[in-house]
Amino acid sequence: MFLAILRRDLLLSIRGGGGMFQSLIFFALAILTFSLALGPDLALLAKVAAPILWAAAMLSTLLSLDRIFQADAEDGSLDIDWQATDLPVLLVAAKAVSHWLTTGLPLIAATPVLALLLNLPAEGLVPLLLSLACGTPALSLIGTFAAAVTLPLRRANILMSVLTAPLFTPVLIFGVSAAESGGHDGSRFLSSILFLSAFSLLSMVSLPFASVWAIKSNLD
Amino acid sequence: MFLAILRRDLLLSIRGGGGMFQSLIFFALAILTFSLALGPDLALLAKVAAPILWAAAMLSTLLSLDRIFQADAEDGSLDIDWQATDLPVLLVAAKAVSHWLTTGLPLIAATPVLALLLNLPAEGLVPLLLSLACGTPALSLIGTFAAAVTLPLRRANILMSVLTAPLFTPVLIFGVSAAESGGHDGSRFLSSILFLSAFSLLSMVSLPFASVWAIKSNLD
Amino acid sequence: MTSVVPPAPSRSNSIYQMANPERFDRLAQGVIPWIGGIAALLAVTGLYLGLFVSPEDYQQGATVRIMYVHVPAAWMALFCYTTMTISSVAGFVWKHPLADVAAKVTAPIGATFTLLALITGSLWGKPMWGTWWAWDARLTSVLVLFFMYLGYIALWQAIDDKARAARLGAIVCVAGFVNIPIIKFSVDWWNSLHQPASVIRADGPSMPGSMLTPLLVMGLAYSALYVWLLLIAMRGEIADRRLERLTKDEPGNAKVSGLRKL
Amino acid sequence: MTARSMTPGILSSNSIIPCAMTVDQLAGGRAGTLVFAGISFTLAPGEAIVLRGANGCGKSTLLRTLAGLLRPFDGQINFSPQTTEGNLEIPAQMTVLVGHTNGLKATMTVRESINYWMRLYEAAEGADKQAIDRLRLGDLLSRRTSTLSAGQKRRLGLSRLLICNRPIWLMDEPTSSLDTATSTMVLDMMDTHLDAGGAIVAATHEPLELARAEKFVLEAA
Amino acid sequence: MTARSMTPGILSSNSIIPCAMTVDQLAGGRAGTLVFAGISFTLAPGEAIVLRGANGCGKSTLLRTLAGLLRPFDGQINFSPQTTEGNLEIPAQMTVLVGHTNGLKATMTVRESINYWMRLYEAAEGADKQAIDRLRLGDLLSRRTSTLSAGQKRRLGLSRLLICNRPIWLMDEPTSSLDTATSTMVLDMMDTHLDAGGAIVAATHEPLELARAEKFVLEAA
Ligand code: HEM
Ligand SMILES: Nc1ncnc2c1ncn2[C@@H]1O[C@H](COP(=O)(O)OP(=O)(O)OP(=O)(O)O)[C@@H](O)[C@H]1O
Ligand SMILES: Nc1ncnc2c1ncn2[C@@H]1O[C@H](COP(=O)(O)OP(=O)(O)OP(=O)(O)O)[C@@H](O)[C@H]1O
Ligand SMILES: [Mg+2]
Ligand SMILES: [Mg+2]
Repeated sequence: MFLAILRRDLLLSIRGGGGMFQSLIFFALAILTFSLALGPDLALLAKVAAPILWAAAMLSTLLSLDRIFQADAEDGSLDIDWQATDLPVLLVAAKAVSHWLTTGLPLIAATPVLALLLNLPAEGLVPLLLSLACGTPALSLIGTFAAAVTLPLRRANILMSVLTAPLFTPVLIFGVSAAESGGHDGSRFLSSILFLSAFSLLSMVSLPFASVWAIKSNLD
Repeated sequence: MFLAILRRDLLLSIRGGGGMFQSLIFFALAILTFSLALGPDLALLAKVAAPILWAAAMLSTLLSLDRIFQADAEDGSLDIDWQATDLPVLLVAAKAVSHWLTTGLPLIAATPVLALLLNLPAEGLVPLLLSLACGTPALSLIGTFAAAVTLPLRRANILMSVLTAPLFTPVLIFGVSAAESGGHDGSRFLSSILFLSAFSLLSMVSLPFASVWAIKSNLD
Repeated sequence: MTSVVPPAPSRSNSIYQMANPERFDRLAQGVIPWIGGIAALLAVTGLYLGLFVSPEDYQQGATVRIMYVHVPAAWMALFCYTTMTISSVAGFVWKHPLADVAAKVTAPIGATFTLLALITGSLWGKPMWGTWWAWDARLTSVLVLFFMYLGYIALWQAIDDKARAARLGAIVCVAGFVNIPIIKFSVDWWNSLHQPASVIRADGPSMPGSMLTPLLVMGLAYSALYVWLLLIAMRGEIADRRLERLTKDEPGNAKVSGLRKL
Repeated sequence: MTARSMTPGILSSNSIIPCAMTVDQLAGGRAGTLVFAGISFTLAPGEAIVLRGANGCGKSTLLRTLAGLLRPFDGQINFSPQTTEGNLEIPAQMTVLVGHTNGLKATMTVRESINYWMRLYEAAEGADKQAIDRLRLGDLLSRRTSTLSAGQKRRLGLSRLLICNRPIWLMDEPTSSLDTATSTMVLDMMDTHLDAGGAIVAATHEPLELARAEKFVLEAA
Repeated sequence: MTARSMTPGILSSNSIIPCAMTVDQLAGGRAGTLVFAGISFTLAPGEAIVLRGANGCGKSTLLRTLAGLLRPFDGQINFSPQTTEGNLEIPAQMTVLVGHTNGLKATMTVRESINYWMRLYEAAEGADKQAIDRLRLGDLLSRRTSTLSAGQKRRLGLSRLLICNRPIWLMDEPTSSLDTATSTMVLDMMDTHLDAGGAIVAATHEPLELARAEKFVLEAA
């Protein structure tokens, strides 16, 4: 069941300009646009590279949220999947995992290239990647929860964004802090990374159940 | 006909977390995220304020494109509207105008506040607003065209972005150039603004027809 | 128009209603080896002149030799897009199916040249400007050109109906053409890291002959290479469509309805 | 326009310009694949055609082609409107299609949808009232279309026919998901349209007792 | 699981666990508004109920409530599966609903949709082949679902019933937009399901000649 949904969602995400490329393209575009707008000042770029990458990652996650449940709710496949399983939390988990695999993971994979374009100092790359790896799972889980809550409001991105942004902010702040302190400030780096991991773990054990409950209240 | 479609689209855009708020929220969020990520360096912020505002405007336009035609195509109302009119170019024009009114205009309206947050120097505001006013119509028209071309590929944001971004780039480059040179470099400002206006005008007289033609090829 | 011509089995393959692709195919088959030979000959000459005969630059030293690969690649990047635009317009105005095919298969070739210009440019940029990449108008606009090629290719791939893909590709290509002058003149309009034109300019080239000659020879070599690849790719595309038509017309797939009164 | 607004209610929305449709050797299809060919018929004002045929035989494709929403591969569709003195402006579009989808916006109410069509088609005053009465939408006016039942959605979708004032109705499975009473009502509505000089092409799998209709089957030749 | 994969084709997808459904004083509705109340019935294996009623009377709402997709306002729905020795694991879900929408993904092909359902329901091997044969989807396997005609989509939507191996089928207007031949075929399919010990609740506006069905009208009391 879990695997079936995961597999289907992965298929859909690479099919016909599906979600995976969408997030990736948006991530790349956001970074290109900003660096194009900032112009050819290399020192400035190096300074803002890590924050820009984190901000872009967060924005592209935010934008991908309405494909978690909304499309399924509209075409009736959410009904089918919901009715097919005895353990709805598996359905939610599959959705969150597939969201991370099609959004978080590709972003992390694309980061080295984009970091190069942004002139990020070489020693900053590993901390950045680590911070993204620890932080993006939390983003996917929070996003899944927000999508579940806003289910009946079709394409209600406004509410979704307003709900998600406050929860995303701590991740962003600690993510940037970890990425920036990586090279030189060992203890700050460690504490930020620990916070990110704790936040992700906490989301993992609580939010799927909260999401199931939200969907249950929203079925119509 | 033109007015009927315009009015309906405006209604839809303010209804139930519709498109208007969506673009606006995204615009604000993008700017907040980036300034949050950049941290509390006011001088740096002031320097990147105009480019960031332009980049965010472009990104939020890019993201709003799939509501121009895709939703209409899916629920069958594009068929109705297309069949209702003898002059399809009016339909396309109504779509482009309503897109601008619900995306470009609110962004311009929100810019003064966000510019304040970004610590944009006061004398930079008017040039920035002028450059947005001259540039955003081109963005809406190009977007309408791209949406028309990718009509049969449901929610093909990837292709849409890839097709649009190159056409958006000149607007972004000249827009930032105008916004940045505004205070001090009169001739560069003037030439950039002229370019933006020319680009918008050119789009206005050519792209609606190109879009009609694209829709015609795409009807299915 | 109505009753004389039997209904076309499929518009997307209407290319076969004209005898002319077959003629093109035969013609191309004969010409391809010759063009390939010419391209190879020119390339060998150009590389020899460029790498061994021409002088080192007094500022740049031996790295200047990257020029003989970089500059013609950059020219071809622009030239291929222009060719695509012209073919698209031709396909649109004269409904000549070969023009659509030419536009379609030029895109990957042009994308490759663009990528080559980008890579050689960055390789050159590291010693010259101290960075692989900078967000400068010229470099960015070439990157954008690369994306335009990719977008065009993706459009063809995403749409199953060939006739429709040709129509949409054509209009996208023409709309994207505005970027070509921007790339060309980007060095003049913005203060760019990249140097301004020294060969193709209004008042004639401003480069010493010992460098200009190998550069021009390499330019010709690249052009011949393009024509060679183009002809091969066009033949391939035509063969593909023929194959597709054969499989589509298999008995059982051709269920065409008509009206019967009850 | 001015004349119209001065005499509200007199010019009902049924004052259509009768129009004949001649279809000659029409061929068409989807995504480059031929679906039907050699279709010829004439439809005079007051006449109706009922199309039948197996799933996937091309009924919807034919209707969309007649509506101008698909390019014909070959052949001709001609319209000959019968102008009388009073009707000088002839609209270019003579047909209206109600397809499988109803073309409703989920977040608009029934009232708003009807008002939108009134403006879209520049309909004569009173047409909305007539449509609402005829399709018994009165109780549903303030409901969002997303909260309607399947049959209620279809009823709203069909009400557009009465608003648009077009002589030729193209109907794709008009009675699908309608209850028996409403189906009868829709048949009545079609009869009234034929009486007023309109014409109809309808595709259906259901009995559809339209007395004056010629019946055709669309099938593989 | 292992036993199944060792005997492919022997355990056909029809080997359902028969299950009776008892509904007691059920009340339900939409968006907080009561739509139906006081519904009680028992449905034994091999039995069918056909629901009729005017548009908007609440047929779909009732079916969705029975399917567990809407919370009942009041009352009880109980399932009593009839376990035999061979069937020790009883799934918690006894019903499957085919609603107005078919639940298809536009960009997936017919084959991919069927494979997905096979995995989703952990169906016995061969169930896909049977579904494809029964609903004549063989020619359409490589087509994207967005390019199917209305009836073809419905056929694919109904094929899920044969894959999911659930004893109680809840069908909302199963034959809508199907041609006559396919409707008959679907009726056959329902008969087979009843013979195998399944049960059916179907809402419809069409005749639906199901011999063994009790017919109910849902109407305002
Ligand atoms: C990724 C980086 C680069 C890109 C995308 C790029 C792109 C281009 C393009 C598009 C042209 C053709 C211009 C025309 O036809 O007018 C060109 C020409 C040229 N480039 Fe680059 N370039 C890059 C890096 C460099 C570097 C580092 C150098 C050396 C300092 C260089 C030297 C030249 C020269 C000498 C020409 C010939 C100009 C002429 O005579 O027209 N380029 N380049
Ligand atoms: N968008 C599309 N792209 C490609 N092929 C399509 C598309 N829509 C329909 N088809 C195919 O064209 C043929 C005709 O379809 P059409 O929808 O006209 O059938 P129909 O007679 O209306 O069937 P139904 O009774 O099921 O509504 C079918 O084989 C169908 O699969
Ligand atoms: N999502 C919803 N929100 C609020 N009300 C709804 C919703 N869906 C349906 N309704 C209302 O609930 C009532 C019952 O609807 P339901 O869809 O069950 O009717 P039905 O019997 O299936 O009708 P039909 O024959 O038209 O399909 C109707 O009055 C309908 O307008
Ligand atoms: Mg149909
Ligand atoms: Mg219903």
